[in-house]
Amino acid sequence: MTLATERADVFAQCRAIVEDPFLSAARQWKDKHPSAGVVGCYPVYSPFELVHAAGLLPVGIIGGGNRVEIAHADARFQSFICSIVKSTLELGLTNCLDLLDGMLFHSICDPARNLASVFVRNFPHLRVEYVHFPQNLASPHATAYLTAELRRIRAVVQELAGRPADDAALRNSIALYNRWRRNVRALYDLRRTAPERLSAAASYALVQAGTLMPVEEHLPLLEEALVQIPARSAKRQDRIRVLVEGAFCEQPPLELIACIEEAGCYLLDDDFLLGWRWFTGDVPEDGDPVEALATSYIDRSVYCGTKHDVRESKAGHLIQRAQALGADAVIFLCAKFCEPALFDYALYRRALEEAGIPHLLVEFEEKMWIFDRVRGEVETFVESMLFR
Amino acid sequence: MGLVAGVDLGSRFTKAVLLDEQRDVVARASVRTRPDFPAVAREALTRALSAAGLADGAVSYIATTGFGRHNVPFRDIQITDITCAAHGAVFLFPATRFVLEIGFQSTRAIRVTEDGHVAEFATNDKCAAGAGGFLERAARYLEVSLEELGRLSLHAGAPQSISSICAVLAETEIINHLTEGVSTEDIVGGIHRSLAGRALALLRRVKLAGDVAFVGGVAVQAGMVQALEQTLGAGVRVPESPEFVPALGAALLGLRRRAAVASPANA
Amino acid sequence: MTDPPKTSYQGRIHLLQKQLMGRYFDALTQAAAEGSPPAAYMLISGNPVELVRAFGMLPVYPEVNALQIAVKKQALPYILKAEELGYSVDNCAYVKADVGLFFSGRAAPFGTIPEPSLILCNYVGCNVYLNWFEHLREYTQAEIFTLDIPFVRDPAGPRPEDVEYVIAQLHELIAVCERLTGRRLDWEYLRHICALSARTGELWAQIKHLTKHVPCPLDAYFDAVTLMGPLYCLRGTEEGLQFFEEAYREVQERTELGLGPLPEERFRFVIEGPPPWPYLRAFRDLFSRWGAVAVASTYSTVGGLWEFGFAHDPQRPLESIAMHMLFWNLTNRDLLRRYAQIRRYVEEWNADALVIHSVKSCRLFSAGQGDMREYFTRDLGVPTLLVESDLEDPRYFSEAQMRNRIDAFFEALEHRKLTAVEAPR
Amino acid sequence: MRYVAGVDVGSTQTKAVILDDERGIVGRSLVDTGANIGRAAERGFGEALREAGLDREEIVYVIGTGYGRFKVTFGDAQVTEITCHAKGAISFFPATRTVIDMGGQDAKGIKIGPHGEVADFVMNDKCAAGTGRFLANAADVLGLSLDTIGPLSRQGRNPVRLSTVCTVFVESDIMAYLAQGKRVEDILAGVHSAIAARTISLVRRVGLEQEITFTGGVSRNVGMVRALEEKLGHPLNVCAEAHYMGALGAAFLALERAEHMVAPISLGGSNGTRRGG
Repeated sequence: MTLATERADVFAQCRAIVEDPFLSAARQWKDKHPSAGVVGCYPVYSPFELVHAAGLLPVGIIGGGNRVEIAHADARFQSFICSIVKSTLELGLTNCLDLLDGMLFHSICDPARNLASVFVRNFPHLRVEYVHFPQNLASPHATAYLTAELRRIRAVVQELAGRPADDAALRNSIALYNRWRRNVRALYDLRRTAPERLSAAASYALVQAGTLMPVEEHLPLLEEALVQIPARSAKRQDRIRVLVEGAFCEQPPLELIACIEEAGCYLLDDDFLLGWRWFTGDVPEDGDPVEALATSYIDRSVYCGTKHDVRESKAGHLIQRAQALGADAVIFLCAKFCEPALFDYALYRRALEEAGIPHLLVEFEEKMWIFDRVRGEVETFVESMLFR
Repeated sequence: MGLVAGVDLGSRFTKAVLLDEQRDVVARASVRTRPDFPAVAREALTRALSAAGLADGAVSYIATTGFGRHNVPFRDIQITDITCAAHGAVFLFPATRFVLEIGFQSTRAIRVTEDGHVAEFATNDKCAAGAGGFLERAARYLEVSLEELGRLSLHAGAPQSISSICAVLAETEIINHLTEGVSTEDIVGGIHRSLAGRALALLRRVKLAGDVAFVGGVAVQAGMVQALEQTLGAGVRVPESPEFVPALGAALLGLRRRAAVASPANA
Repeated sequence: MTDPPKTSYQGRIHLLQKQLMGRYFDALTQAAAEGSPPAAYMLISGNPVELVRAFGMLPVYPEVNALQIAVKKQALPYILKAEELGYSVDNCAYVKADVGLFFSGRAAPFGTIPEPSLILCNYVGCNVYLNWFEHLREYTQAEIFTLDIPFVRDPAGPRPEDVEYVIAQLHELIAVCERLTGRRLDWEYLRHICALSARTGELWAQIKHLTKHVPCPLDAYFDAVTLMGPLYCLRGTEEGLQFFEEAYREVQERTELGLGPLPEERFRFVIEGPPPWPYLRAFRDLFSRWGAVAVASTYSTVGGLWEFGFAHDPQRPLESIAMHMLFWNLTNRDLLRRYAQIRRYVEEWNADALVIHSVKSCRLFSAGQGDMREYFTRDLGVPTLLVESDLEDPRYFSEAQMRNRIDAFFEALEHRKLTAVEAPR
Repeated sequence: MRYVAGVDVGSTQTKAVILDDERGIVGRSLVDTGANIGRAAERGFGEALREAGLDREEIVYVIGTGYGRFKVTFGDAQVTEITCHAKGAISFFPATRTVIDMGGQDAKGIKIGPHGEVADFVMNDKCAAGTGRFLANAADVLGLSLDTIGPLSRQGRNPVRLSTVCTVFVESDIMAYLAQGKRVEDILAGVHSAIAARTISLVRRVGLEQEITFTGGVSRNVGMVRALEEKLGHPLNVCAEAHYMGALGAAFLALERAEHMVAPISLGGSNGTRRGG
């Protein structure tokens, strides 16, 4: 599958990559680089710059979505555990992750951390690492701790790759991903200023493709899309302008995102695939690159439910974002059984009520095929605002 | 200007309501829903028209609602059933600000403005499912008709509370109450009380304050109305035929849309 | 099957525990009324209660308050109150009961919970802790201190940078407490408290080893929970130590007399997972009917793993407090360390089976218990039963289904015991 | 000649079976359990006695099983349906090593040990309760009778994807597919495929060692037999008496218990297997 980048339809190429649950883009890369390895990155944020610097391919693993039927994993995890944990294990148990040499997990919630242990026991050949990101960001010692932890991960990926990931290589990787993130931010600016020209579903496919293939190959596609989008002409419809929050780990199916848009919403901003757009600004490309990643994590990264930053009021942060966007409402798109997202909702709801910002909670599962109920609720919500 | 029709394609029954310009109900009809939605909608309409002794041409605007609303090509507009239930209820009870709709599939609490708009709504959680379907299956276990079920709990001595949050496990609980010889009245009393408890939780989520208009198919069950009155501690107003309220709401909104389309200036 | 044998523990420690915890909750109620001594909210899994006690602050455990409400069968109204505010049916019911209690004036049946002067979130394993205390901080606007305890990533134990990070945070915590209480830390008094904790922990460990005895003198789950209240709320106090001296004497006595909680001990099992507090008695009877007693439980080690050799060191108070949180507890270790711990219980405490009580609210325990069952039945051949309910929310306990599974399990175990009688284990 | 009985009080139906001491079925009955469980047990037992032309005293041992087993007050012992289904399965198919039992309430996987005992068992996850009910709800929503959906599902060409296993939500999913104009046969094929996948994943926990016997009321549904066989990749033992498996197992156990009580009587064949299915 050659990736033509001239006027070819960039979105169709990305959509094909995203809809294939067997990671064929990464498999092709591995065939071309037999000595190199592939490392799976489970949500939310993974230090994929370190993986890239060692010449390994970082790949975003977010389970099987609604393309994988679970026949083994639900014997290992209870019914009240979210779907992404089970479908990720299912991919492993049906050896669809055979291309992986390593897998990175970290503290989002207890099920995700326990999944790491189940991976260690069931896939002994796979190098599994659990990264403990600091949860006391107010402590001056957090930077020293996180720098040490990232050095540990660097040692692991060097061992896995059988080659060093020296500071020069790391600065190059940081520079590449800085550029990639700048482009993604530009994409989201277009979503905000001209939502009728770039649907959230198309934007999603574009970004996710970048997590499933080498960043060097995805950058030209992204940059081509940024040229094509403004040139599009489309009629702006009478829809409400919405901020979507709560889907930072288990991802909604593309069809569900499209369904919410068709129900009468422009999704100006969201937290889909948040871990791959974690830093709000460039990671410094000079000085000690590992420490640059650590300080960027602590001081220059997005606000997210799984990063407990008590220096800032959690709900206050959401209100500012919604007001800055000029959003008419906030839609909480939370995965069923997703503990951290549902906990956040309890706080956010209270603050949004005080700030008088309309909001709607919609629960989804990655394995959904039927969206009637969600569509009905979003339509009602839109009607309640348009015909006020 | 002809009549406006509101057609509610529910999961069990398809209801049609015909409204004239003075917003009076000219005729009503209810037909068992079948997978062929356009045909069912057409049948409900023709049956209502014939009940009023009118021909097809009498209807000039059709608004559909309910879960089959998208499947009726000859509609003018489709509106969600929550919005329709709200408008229908406020039309019948202008002073009421809270609407509780219990249909076959779901339970919904709606806070409305004085002109019937939806201010806020809450629907039952997937796991805490409990609505008409649950009552129908309970009736099957208890070997009583749905109509009888509606009245049985009126004579419940000590309603046997259903503790399980999950409707599937609640059914197992009903069967266990049977094995322990609990009377059918007390079991049904327990079921109505547990549904009322869930309704209260939803109504509180939309800041319940004042009377509640109770609509939807389950509102025909007297036992359910009584359980709600005891649980909510607030007035429960039930319209004469509650299962038609969403269709009525659709017709009312259809009337307003037809007027807007006819003279956009004073929409 | 006849009715379950009456199994009330005839010893004195249940009564002693009631009085002791009664005095503790009175102290909470008094602090709520008078606003002093300052209250520090904390969590159970491995915490710096020694440091809090050294500043004369009152330790308050939202987890203990939540489970006490559930034991008194009054949790549901508080849970519904929290759900009305926006908490989901899928959120941990401990948090919902505590938040519901907070918004109902903090008056619980056993006492009134004081407002916090300090919300001390010792993040040891459980991610819900972080959400819980973040929410309490938004509701009370009290000062919060998140004590971040890096998860154990290397089976050998915490890394030097992890220990350094925790000790650095303990020094920051001391500065916060000094500011809040207006008094300097008395290191001598802290060492004294650590000595009391060490002795208390040692007695608790010895009691744990006594349950290796046949018959088992004390149910290591249903009776052990009685000892856990004093172990957490009164560790580091004279009262707490005296209670454990009395408890050890009594269990030692029962061991020598060959007494156990059941008229006849027919099955010994290890149990994994928190108990269903609203149905503790009903759940216990489902096992007593089969003459089955719990000889070891993972739940009783959430607050610390004393029976495997941990003790506070009065000469190195901060280091030992740090190690208690970093390593010597159940929740900061990963799932495979828990498999190893359970395996050790099955072998050294001579158990016939493993019972997994899978609880919806607590996913730290429950996520992956299907894999645990696979490991014990398939790889080790240990008969394993998995049953589901919840630790706080009464709406998840379906007794008929639970009874059906427990009966079937022990029916098969009894059959296996009969056929294996010729080939002793 | 002495006789024993097994009475299986299920959630919806009660089955009773009377055996002679050569394991021959001399009387059986099937009654709706209905609202009064205790009466249903007595009625079922009474009808089986009438068919066998025996009176109560001639039955030396009675075992009650099923959800209502504690209401079989006239029985000598109660045994869970798991043990009974296992005993019933190996009595008909001695090479059974795994039993898949699908009743109205629960789905069960049972591993049979070397001596024919229950070595391990699993029951369905809370969310997937009531596989029998899942099918009954699906049939109800489609306005079909329960015994037609099996054959119909076999005519499905491309089964719909059903992500939910919750019996409550299968209804709304089926209606949504109807609204999308999907064929009833494809929807039913999807329903059967979803249950088969879910049940195999459950039974996998106790292993899927050959031979696998499929028991319980749902095993009479040919669509379910085929869906399971397709996913397993090999045939299942299905017994014509599958619906009575619980009661038969209880009766076989009663026979064993009766032997312990009285001097051993000479039995016909060692275990008088019967080629069923």
